[in-house]
Amino acid sequence: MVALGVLALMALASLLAPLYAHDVAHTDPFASNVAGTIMLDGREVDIMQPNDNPLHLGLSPIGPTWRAAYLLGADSQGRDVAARLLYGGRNSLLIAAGAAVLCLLLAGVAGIAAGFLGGVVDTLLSRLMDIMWAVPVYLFAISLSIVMVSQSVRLGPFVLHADSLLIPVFIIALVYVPYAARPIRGRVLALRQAEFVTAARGLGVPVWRIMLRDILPNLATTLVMLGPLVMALALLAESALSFLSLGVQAPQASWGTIIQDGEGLIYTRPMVAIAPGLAIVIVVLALNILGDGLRDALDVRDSGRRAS
Amino acid sequence: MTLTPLLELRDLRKTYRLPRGRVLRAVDGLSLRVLPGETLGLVGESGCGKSTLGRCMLRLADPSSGQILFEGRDITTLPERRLRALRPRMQMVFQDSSAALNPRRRIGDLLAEPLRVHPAPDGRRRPASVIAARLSELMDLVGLPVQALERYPHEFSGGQRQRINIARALALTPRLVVADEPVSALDVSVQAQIVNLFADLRRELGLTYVFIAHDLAVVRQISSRVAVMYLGAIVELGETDGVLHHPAHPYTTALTAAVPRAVVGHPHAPVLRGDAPSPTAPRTGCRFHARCPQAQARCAQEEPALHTLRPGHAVACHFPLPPGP
Amino acid sequence: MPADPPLLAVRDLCVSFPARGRMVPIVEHVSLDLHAGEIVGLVGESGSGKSVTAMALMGLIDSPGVRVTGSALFRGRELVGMPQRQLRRLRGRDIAMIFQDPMTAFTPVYTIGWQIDEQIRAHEKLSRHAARARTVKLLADMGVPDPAHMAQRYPHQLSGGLRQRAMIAMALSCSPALLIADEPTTALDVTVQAQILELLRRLRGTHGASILLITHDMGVVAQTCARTLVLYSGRMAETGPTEAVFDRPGHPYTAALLDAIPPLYGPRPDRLPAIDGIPPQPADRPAGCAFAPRCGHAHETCLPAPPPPVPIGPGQQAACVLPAEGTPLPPRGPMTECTA
Amino acid sequence: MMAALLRRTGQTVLVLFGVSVLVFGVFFATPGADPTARIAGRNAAPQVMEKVRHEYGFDRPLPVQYAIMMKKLFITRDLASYTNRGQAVVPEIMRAAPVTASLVCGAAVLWVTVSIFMGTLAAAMKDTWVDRGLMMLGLVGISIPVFWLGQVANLVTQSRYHDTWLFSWVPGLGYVPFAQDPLGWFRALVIPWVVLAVMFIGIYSRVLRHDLVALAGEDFMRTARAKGLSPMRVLLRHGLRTSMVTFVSLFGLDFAQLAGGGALLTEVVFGLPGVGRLTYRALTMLDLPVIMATVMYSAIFVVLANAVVDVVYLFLDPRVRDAR
Repeated sequence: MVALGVLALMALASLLAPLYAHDVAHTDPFASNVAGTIMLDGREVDIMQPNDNPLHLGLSPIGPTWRAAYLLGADSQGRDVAARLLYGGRNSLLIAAGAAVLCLLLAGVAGIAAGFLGGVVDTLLSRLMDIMWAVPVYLFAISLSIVMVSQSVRLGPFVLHADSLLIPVFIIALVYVPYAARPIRGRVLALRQAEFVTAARGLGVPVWRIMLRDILPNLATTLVMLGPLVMALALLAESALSFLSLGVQAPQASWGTIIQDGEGLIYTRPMVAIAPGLAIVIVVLALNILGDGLRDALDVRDSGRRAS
Repeated sequence: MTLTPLLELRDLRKTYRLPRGRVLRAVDGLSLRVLPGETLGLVGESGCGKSTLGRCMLRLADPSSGQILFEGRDITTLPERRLRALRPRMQMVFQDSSAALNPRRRIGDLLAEPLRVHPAPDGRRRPASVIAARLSELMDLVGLPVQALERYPHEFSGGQRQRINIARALALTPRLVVADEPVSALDVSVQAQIVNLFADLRRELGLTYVFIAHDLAVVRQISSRVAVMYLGAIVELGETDGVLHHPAHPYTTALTAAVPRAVVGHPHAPVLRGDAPSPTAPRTGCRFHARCPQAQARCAQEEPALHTLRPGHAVACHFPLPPGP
Repeated sequence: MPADPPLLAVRDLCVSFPARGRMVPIVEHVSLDLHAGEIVGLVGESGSGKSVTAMALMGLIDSPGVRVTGSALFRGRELVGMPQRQLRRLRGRDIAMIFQDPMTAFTPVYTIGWQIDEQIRAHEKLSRHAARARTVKLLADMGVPDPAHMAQRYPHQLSGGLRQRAMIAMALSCSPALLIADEPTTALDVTVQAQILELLRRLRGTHGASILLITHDMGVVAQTCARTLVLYSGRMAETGPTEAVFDRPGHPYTAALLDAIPPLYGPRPDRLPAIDGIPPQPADRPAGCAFAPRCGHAHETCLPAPPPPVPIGPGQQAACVLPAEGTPLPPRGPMTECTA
Repeated sequence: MMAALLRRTGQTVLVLFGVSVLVFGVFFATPGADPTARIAGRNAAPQVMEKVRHEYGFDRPLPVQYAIMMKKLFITRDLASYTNRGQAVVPEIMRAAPVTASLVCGAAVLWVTVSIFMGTLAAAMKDTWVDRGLMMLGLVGISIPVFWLGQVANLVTQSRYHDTWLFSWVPGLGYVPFAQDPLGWFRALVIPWVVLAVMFIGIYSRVLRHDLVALAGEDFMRTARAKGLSPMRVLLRHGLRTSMVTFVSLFGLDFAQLAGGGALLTEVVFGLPGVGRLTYRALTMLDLPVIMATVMYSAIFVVLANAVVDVVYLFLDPRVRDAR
């Protein structure tokens, strides 16, 4: 329950990103602001400040101000980290959720086809999953990304531009298909053998109706359970890809890209990298707790039957 | 008097391919006729293939070879779509009353399903009012309150769930009902209720049963004829008390002797040693010879066919036992 | 009837589990005596609390919040409330247990022999070699063919009958005084069940073990047990010498249960005398006799409180108001048999 | 047994073939993109483009291109990087492999021991605060992005608290070969090991605890208790040993994925010149031959590891031995 609340809060905060940027902080999170200044305690302060090494060589962005503007400080281009965090959260959450939905959709189709049709279809799909599974998830995602990010991809009438947010959604969904398809297939297989399905066949119920009325409702729990877990994985994958500059492309931001921005500042202005990281941890943790809770809640009926 | 059998099996086989090239012969060349109005009891120990046979009878499992004739018509290779038109006349009741009911659907929904998917005898879809009336009729038939229609399967006890399963099987007024161990998961006091229900329904609706069970006493209570199965084939077949009280096959003898009866006195010494061999093991000769106390040299080489011993009593044994006094 | 104190004397054993904020009694006031060399049957339908009784005696119930009261004296030592450490020394050495499904009752990843050795070595200082020698001997005693080889096999490689023999061998490996057999033949085929029951009957002579046999099958009781205790919905319905219980049942439940079994011989009744309704759930047991709602003899004296067990014959007791009210059930008499 | 082994080998070969086709397809047969430009690198001269096109057979049908690529990878092993002035790729991977192996093996030892301890302890103390605390800790571990954790670890050990007694022993980022200085090797890797292991400790301890708790309801666990064994022995010898079957299969897959380059992020953050960082460097330069080679390499590793897991399975679970 708490997990759900945290998620809702994070999503809401991200949705309100423009509001914060324009009306509260009055900063533009996408424009470089190296020469800018802000008012702090009535004094005008440079956003890029000389380093505090003895020779005052080089410049560092200001750290957290704990005020509306530059709450979490600025990044190396003088942009407001807090505002970027919210905008980045939008992308991160959107990509993760989109990828999770797409992944479950693909995995659902593959799992149901393999489990219900069986035979050659099952063998083919299962082998394909084995093959996809053989490439480490992140490497697979990287390979796909590098191909798609370096050039626009044309798929029939559709053109995916290299900076489209759909690319990470598509890639992440694809690489986690085997992860989700396996349990779905197992469940379908078990359901197909279930006596109530045999009973329905014995009653002369058409296959499509069995599918719709007997298999899908029982499969729903599996899908619901997988949802948050896949989204958690997707969020982690998105941040990793973006960290490697293969996910969300500039000028768009995501939590992963902000961590990457913060990499160079990690010893001087750690907040730039720590804040988005913490955001990821909180959301993923909430998703995992949610997934766990769902599993426990949906398992109750099964465990209750064991009493003898 | 020759009646057209309601169901006839001719040399039916069902084999499963297992890894490592092993073959499981669940049903191994079995022929059988079920006459209209009779109750045929099918007994045997676990793994003898009686459940597989029951599913093959209704084409819920596809036989590997042989023929299935329902009402004189070959349905062995009938496509599922055409088979659906026959389903209303042949139904099954399963052993596990909870597994046979979709846990996510209400009883009313489950019972209405066959009425919804099959058209009424006049070829039209049944209106909701007709279905509702039929549902309360069915509940009455199996002795459950109409309010139960609103509830989910897990809210009922095993015996009640089995009544629901029976009601669903009867929704379309079938001629043949194959009941696969319908009472073996139930306690004695509830088991008796369900056995009685089966008997009452047969009388009221003129049903034909194939009653599969491992409990000889239950089978005797309900059946007019009994078939004893061992390793995928019938070893003895005949009128119930004839087979159970004057068995001709050594296996039937051993089976009846092994039943622990609720009578205090001299416990019987077990007749058979060891367990039944695996149905995947290759075999020659009589399928029972390895455990048979009366086995002779011929039994190891030559497989005995099911032959008529006396009217209404057939046995698959080279050296059938003489009938009792 | 042996005069010396019983091997196991259970008095007023109650087991309750917490559910939805209150304690639900699963087993209520069960008492039984088991003498050395005796086989006593504990019968009841599923949910009657027979397995819970056995588990409570072994101290094997570890669900949180469970409450066990009453007394169970084993060789004069109180089992109820005994610290786990002492119970552990008793388990397997003095009281052993065998279970319903021999398939799942063995750990799948060890050989049968390893598992029997383990029990021996848990209780006695014995070399690996000596333990295995005893294991092989025990397996041979239980009628396992080629025991030395069988000891090296894994549970799934054995047939159901052999597994149950191995299970019994394991239970007997430290020569326990008491063997609790929880539905030992339910998962087996009848022909194999007959072999295992024969084996259990023989154990008294060969290994001197007393057996508490838990089953739902009246037939198994009739063939194996000298005395019987019938449980209904967690309470004792009737207890006594098996023959007396079967021939002159004092409790309507016992009588109805026996009548409900379809006969294999003799005339075939048109309809079976079934018991209407189902046993009550432990949480909503009636205040009075638990069987009253299904009983043909129920009247107002049955309703206020559960009737206490009253003696109705030598060693026989029934928890029913009928005998005290002077209207005992008529005897069923020895069943008429039509012999084959 | 022999037939089963042969079938398994056949399957492995088939999957390997499939993987190579998949990887080839991703890199060189994606619709709407010219593979020549990808290999030659950004802004390559027209002569270079022409040379590449000829060398890789991009003017010939796809199956030929595939055959050429495989030959370059496995037979002649002369696949070369164009962006990096003709550096041969395969030997480079071979040089990087020991670094990755050091990192992954150490982390594996750590995560296996810690997660077995945590999982067993939590299962033994089921439903207590210890259990809940450990499992929540595990969940947190699963939820932390490894590269971020690495950065934070660097921040703490390299900068903020480097001068305190606690972390003064931590060397600067980088790798020290074991043969050169075992102690230095150890010191350089300790922090990466921990960082890499955190997520797996979370996963494995939770899986193990879940398995053990589920097993506690099994009949054979009850038998073991009825035999008079101590709770410790029941949990370890009967419960844990049976759980190991799932544990090992999980471990095989994860270990293979990491050793095959899945530890890329950790290597990047800690500046360890392993296979993963090789990939990363290639990635920043869009050096496709290197990336493809590393992906192939890792896939082979995973497939072979899967085969090994299957064999180990045979030893762990006698039921599997007979079922095939």
